[in-house]
Amino acid sequence: MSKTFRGGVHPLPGLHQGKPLTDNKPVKPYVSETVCIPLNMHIAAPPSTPVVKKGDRVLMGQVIAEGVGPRGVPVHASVSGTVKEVGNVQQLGARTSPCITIENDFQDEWVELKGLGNVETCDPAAILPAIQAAGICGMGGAGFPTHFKLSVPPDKKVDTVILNGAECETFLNADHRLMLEYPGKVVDGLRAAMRAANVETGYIAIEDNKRDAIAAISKAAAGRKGVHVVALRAKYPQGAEKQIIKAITGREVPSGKLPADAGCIVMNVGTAAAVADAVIDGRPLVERITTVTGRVREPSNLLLRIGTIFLDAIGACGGYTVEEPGKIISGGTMTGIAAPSETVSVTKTTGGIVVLSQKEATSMEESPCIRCSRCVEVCPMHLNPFKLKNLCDMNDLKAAQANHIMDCILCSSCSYICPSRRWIMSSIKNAREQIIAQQKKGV
Amino acid sequence: MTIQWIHVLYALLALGGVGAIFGLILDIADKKFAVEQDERVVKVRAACAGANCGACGYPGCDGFAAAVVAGTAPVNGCTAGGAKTANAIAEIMGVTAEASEPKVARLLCQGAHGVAKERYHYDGYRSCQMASQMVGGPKMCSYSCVGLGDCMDVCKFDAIKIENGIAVFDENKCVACGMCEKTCPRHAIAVVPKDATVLVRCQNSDTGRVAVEACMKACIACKRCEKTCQYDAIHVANGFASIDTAKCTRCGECAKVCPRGCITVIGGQAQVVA
Amino acid sequence: MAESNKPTMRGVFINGVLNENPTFRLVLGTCPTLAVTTSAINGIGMGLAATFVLVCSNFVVSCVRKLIPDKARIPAFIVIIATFVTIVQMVMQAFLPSLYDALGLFIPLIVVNCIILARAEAFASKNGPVISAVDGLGMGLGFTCSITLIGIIRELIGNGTVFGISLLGASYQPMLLFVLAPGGFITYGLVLGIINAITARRQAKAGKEE
Amino acid sequence: MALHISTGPHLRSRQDTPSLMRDVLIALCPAVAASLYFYGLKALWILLVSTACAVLSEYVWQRLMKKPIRLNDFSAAVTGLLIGLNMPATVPVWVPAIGSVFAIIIVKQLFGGIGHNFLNPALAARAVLLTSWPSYMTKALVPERTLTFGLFESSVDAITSATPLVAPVADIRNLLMGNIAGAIGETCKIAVLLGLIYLLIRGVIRWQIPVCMLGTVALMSWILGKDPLTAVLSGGVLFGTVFMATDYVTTPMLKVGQAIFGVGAGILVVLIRNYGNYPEGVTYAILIMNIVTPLLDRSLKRKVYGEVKQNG
Amino acid sequence: MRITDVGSFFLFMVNCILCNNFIFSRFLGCCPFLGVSSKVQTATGMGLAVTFVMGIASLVTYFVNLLLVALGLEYLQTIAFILVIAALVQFVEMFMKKSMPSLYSALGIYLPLITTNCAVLAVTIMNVENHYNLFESVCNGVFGALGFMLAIVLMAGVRERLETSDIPKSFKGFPSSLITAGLMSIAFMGFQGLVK
Repeated sequence: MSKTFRGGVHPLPGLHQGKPLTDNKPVKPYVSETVCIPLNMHIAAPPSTPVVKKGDRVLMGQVIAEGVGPRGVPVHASVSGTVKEVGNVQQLGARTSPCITIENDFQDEWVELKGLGNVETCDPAAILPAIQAAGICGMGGAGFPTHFKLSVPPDKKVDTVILNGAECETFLNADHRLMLEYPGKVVDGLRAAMRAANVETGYIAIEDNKRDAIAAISKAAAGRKGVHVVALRAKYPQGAEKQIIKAITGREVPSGKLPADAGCIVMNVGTAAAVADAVIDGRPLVERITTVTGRVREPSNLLLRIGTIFLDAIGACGGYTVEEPGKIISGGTMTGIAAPSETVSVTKTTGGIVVLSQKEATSMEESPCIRCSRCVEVCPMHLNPFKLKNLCDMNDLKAAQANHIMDCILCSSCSYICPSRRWIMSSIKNAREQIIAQQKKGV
Repeated sequence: MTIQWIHVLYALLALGGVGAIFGLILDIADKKFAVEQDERVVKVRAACAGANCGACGYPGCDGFAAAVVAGTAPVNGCTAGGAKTANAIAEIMGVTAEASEPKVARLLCQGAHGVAKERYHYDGYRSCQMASQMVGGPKMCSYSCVGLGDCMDVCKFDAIKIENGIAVFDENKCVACGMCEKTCPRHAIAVVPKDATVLVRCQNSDTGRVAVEACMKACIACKRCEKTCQYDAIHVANGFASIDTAKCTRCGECAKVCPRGCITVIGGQAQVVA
Repeated sequence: MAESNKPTMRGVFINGVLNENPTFRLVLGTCPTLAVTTSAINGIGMGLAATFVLVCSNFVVSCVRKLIPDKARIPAFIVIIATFVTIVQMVMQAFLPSLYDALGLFIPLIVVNCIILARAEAFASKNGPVISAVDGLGMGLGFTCSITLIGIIRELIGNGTVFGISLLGASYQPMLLFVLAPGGFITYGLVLGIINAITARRQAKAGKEE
Repeated sequence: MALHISTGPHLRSRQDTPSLMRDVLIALCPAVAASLYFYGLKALWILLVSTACAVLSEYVWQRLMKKPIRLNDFSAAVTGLLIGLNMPATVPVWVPAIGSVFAIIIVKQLFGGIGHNFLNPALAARAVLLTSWPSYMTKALVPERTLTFGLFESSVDAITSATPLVAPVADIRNLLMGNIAGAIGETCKIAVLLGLIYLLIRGVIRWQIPVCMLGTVALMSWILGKDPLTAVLSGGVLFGTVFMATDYVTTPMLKVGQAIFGVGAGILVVLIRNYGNYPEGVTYAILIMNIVTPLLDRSLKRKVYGEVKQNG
Repeated sequence: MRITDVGSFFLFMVNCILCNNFIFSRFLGCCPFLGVSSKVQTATGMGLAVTFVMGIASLVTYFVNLLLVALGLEYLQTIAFILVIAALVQFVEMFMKKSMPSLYSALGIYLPLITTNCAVLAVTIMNVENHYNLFESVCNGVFGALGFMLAIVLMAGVRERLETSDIPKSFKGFPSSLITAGLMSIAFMGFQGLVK
C-alpha cells in the first residue's frame, strides 16, 4: 500500500510521456570545453566570494569561491584548467549573477582529497564540516545549504530524516537513475545525515512507479541501522517537503514553520549521494546527474560538471529536433524555471533541462474562471486557489493573507489543472512577493 | 353630513398623545445620548472626487473625509479632485488650500518594441511586477518599462494604455494621483509638473556599452547635454541625465544635442529626430 | 446642486423630472416602483398620488419649517406626510375604488416612501413654500413618468396591452413573467441599465465636444 | 531567437474549458438521439432553434460589448441544447428561442459572461418559460414511437396529453425507455444515464451532486410513501441532476458543499413535487440551491495543511 | 390563513418566510434590500434588527389598533402606526445602547434605517387588515422579517460573489442588483403553493 497525501495531480502519464523518454537511459558522463560556474547556486546566504582571478590555473575540486557566513558554502572548480573570466552573467535570477568561467584542459587533475572513510565509524561531529567544505546544497531544486539543514537547533527535537526520492516532477529521471545506479551512495548519505543530526530513524521515500529503484535501494539498505524504504503513490507534488512528511509520518508542518518543527529533515537523494562522496572521500560537489530531454535528438541522463552551459548539454544529446526551441526549462515542467537563453549554466540544483517546441511553449490566453473546483480539489495544501487568484487580481493582499496565501507551496498544481488556463500560481507568487516586500518595509 | 366634533376631539387627543409620548422619548434620548456626528465629515465626503481611488493614502473617500476632519489629512490631499475639490474642502474646514501646481504622470522610458531589444518573449501571467522579476525582465534593459500594464490596471481614470510595448499616458485624463508611479516595479513613471516639458526619458544606470546594446534610445551618460545647458539645469548622475525643473528654461537645447534621442520636448518646440 | 445656488422655478422642476429623477437617478422609492407597475394605469395612479403628497407636504413643511424645533423635525415631517397620505387614501377609496384596490397596501406606504421624506429634509426645510411645492411637483412628475414607463413596458409585454388597450393583436402570447414579481425587478433593472448606458454615451459625447 | 518565458507550469493538463463543454455535448448525444427517435422532426426543429438562438445571442452580445468572442468554448451551445431538450414536443419554436435569448443575455452575459452567472442559464430560462407560458410548457406529448428491445415488452397506452408526473405510467421499463410523456430530452432515462456514465468516466463531473441528489429524492419519496425508483425515474429529476445540477459555475466548490447542494436540491424536489403548485420541482429546486451556493462557498472551510490555531 | 394548532403554525411560518416572501413576492422593504446587501455580515445584522423591530412593532401596534378601534379612529391608522414605529425604533436604539452595548454595535447601527423600511409599516397594516389576533400578529411580524432576512442574506451572498464579475459598466450597482433580485424571485416562485 503506497502512502500519500490528500490532493495533488497526476501529470505523469498524461504529460507528453515525459518520464518514459529517459527512464531507462543509463547515466553517461559528459564534459564540456568551458564551464561557467555561478557563485549563487545556494540560497539563504550571499553569493560566495571568488578567490581566483582571471588567468589562474585551477585544479578540479579546488575552491574557487569561499562561502560567506555560517550558512555559506564554497564553490569548487568542476574541471581543471584556466580561469577565463570572473564577472556577472545573466543566469536564471532576477538580476545577473557573479560567475567564474573556466576553460577546461581535459586533464581532470584533482586537488588532494581527504575523506573520513566509513560513514558508520567516522566521528559524527566531523560530518557537518565535511559537508560544508564540499559545498553541498539541496540538489532537489531549492539549494538550501545542507550542513545548515542538518544542524538542528537545540530547542527542536528532530527524530526523522527523510530522503526524498519521489521525483514527482515531470520529465525528470535524474534521481531515478541515481537510485538505480548508485544505491549504495544514497544509503551511505542517509546514514551520514542521520548520524550528523543524531537521528535514529531514516526513510527513503520513492514513488511506486519506480519499482526498480525501490528494489535497488531496498537491497542496498538491507541491514543498515534505522533505514526504511517507503513506497509513495506516484502523484505530483509527492516530493514536496510538507507533502512527503505528511505521507510518511502523518505529521503536518505547522504553518509558517520549518520541517524541523514537525521533527523531520527532508533531503533529496541526490544530495545524499553527494554527502556520501563528501564524507567518505572528501570529494566536493562538482558534478551532478541531469536529465536532458524534450525536443532533443537523444534524450539522456547526463553526468554533468557544475557550470556546463545548457547549449553544450543539449549538444551532447544531439541537438534540437525542432528548428527553433520555444522554451528551455531548467527543471521539470511544473516548477522549472524557463531560461532566457541557451547560455545559462547547469548548477548544483539543475535536475533537468527540458526543451519545448514553439507550439508547446506558447501559453493559451487566460479565460474566465468557470468555478470547476479542480484547483480546490488538487491543492496539496488544501487552500482555495481560485479565491486567492481573485483576491490577488483585485490586489486585496490583506484578504489574501487571511486566506492563507503564505501557506501556498507554489507547486503549480492548480495552474496545471485549470481548464481556463488561468495563471493561478503565478498571481499567488506575485502577490506573495509584494506581501513580503511590504513586511520588509514595515520592519 | 354633519361633523361629529367628538371624533375630531378624539383624533386630536390621540395624535396629540402619541406626539407627546414621542416628544418625551426624543427629549430623553437627546439628553442621555447626545450623538456626536460631525457634519463636516459628510460634507467633505461629498466634496471628494468620489472615485475611491485611494490615492490620498486613506481607505477610500470615506476614510479620507474622516481623516481630514480629524486633522490628519491635508485639505488638498484629494489629488484626484484637484484644486476645485481642495478649495471646496478647505471652505468646509475653514482654511485656504495651499496652492498645488498641476502635475501629470509621465513615462521616463522610450523602450517601445523595436527600440529596446527583447531579451525573451514573455508568455506568462500578465504582470510587470512578475515579469520584471523573471530573469532580468523581457527587455534587455533592466530599467525599461516592462509594458504589461500594471500601471494601466491601477489607474482609476482610464488614462493609461499600453501601445507598442510601453505605457502611453493620456494627459487630459491623468489627475496625477501617483498610483502608477507607486506601482511601477521599474520606477519608470514620474509625476512631474505639467509644464516640465523637457524630460530625459531614460533612467538606465548601466554602462554606456551595455545601454547601447539594450536600447536605441538609452542614455549613455555622454554629458553633452550637461555641457550644452547654459542654466546648469541638467546633470548626469548614476549613469543617466536628469533635469532640475526649477532651473530649466525649457529651451530644448539639450534635446538637440542628445545623440541618443532620449531627451524629449513635449509640445514640439524643438523637433527631435531619433 | 440646486440648493447651493439660487434655485429657479424652472431649474428646480427640470431637476426633479430629469437630472435627479427619483426612480432612475436616485433609485428611491423602489417598493412602489416594483409593486404597482403591473399596468400603466396603476403606475399613473400611484405616481399622481405620490405627487399630490409630495407637493402638499413640501409646501406645508416649508411653511412651518421655522416653527419646528430641530430635534422634532423628522417626526413632525412624518406626521405631515402621513396626514396627506391619509387624505389621498380616503379620496381614492371614495372615488377610485378599483384603483384603490389595485394599489392596496402601497397607498398607506407612501408615508415611508423615501422620496418624500428626503425632499422634505433636503429641499423643503431649506427653501420657500412656493419653490418647495414646485420641487415636489417636479419630483412627483419625475416619479410618475418613470413608474408609468415601467408600467407600460410590463403591461405591454406581460399582457399585450397599454392602459388596457390591446396593442399587439390577439395572436400575441403575453409573457406572463413580466406582470409577476420577477418581471418587476428585471424590467426595472434593464430600464435602469439602459438609461445609464445612454447617459454615459451622452456624457462621453459631450466630453469630446468640449 | 527569443525564447518564451513564463512561470510554471510550462505544460498544462489536456482538459480545458472547450474540451469540458465538448464532453457535455457528447454526453447529451444519447438524449438528443432519443428525442429525435421519439419525436422526429419536431424535436430536431426545437433543438436547432434553441441552440442557434443561444449561440447567436452570445455572439451578438460579445460583438456589441466589444468583448472577446468566446463561442469556441461551446458553453452557449450547451445552454441552448439543454433548453431545447427541456421543451415538450408540442411547444411552438419561438418559446425555446426566447428562452435561449433570455438565458444568454440576462442570466449569463449581464453578469459578465461565462463563469459569472449565479443561476444555471438553461434552468432559469426554463423557469421563465414555465411561468410565462404555462399552457405550452406543461402540455407533454406521448412519443410517436415507442422504444422496445426484445426483452422489454411495451405496454404503453396512447395518452394524449398529460403532465409528466400525473400520467399514469408506472411501468419502470417504460420509464427507462422513455415511452412516456415529457420534455423531449428527459424522457428516455437510459440515454440520460449513458450521458451520466460518460461524464463520470471522463472526469468531467464528480459523483457527489448526482448521487446525493438522487439518493435524497429516493429517500424522501420513500418516507412520504412513494415508490423511490419511480420517483427518481419520473419527470426531469434524472436529466436535471445529470446536466443542470452539475453545472460548475453555479454549484459549490468544496465537495462537502456539493453534497449539501445535492441533498438540499433533493429535498426541495420532493417538497415541490408533492406540495407545490408545480408538477415538477427539479427546476426550482436546483435554482434555489444555486442561490444558496455562494453562502455555502462562503461558510464552508477546509482545514488548511499545517493550520495553527491562533492563540489570542 | 390562521394559526389554530402546531401544524398550522408551521404552515404559517413557511408561508411567511418562503411562499409570500416580503421581498420576492410582496416587494416590501426593497430599499434596504438593495442598499444593505453588499456584504453578508451587514445583511445579517440588518436582517436581525428588522426581525427584532418587526416583532415588537406587531405587538405594540396590535394594542394601538385596539385603542383606535375603541375610539372609532381607524382612519388615523397610518399616522398612528408610523409614529409608533418611529418612536419604537428610537426607543429600542436608545435602550440597546444603554443596556446591551455589544448587541448595539452589531445591530444598532442599522436601526435608523428601519424607520423608513416600508416592510415594518406594511406588516402592521397587514395584521389589521387580516384581523390577526395578537399571537398571529407577532408571528406574522417575526416570520415575515425572517423571510426578509433570508432574502437579504442570500442576496448578499450572491452580490459578494458578483463583486469580481465583469458586469457591463452601465449595469454595475443597482441595475445588476435588481436583475439579481428578479432572477432570485424566479427561483422563489418554486415555493408557491407549498401552503395552500
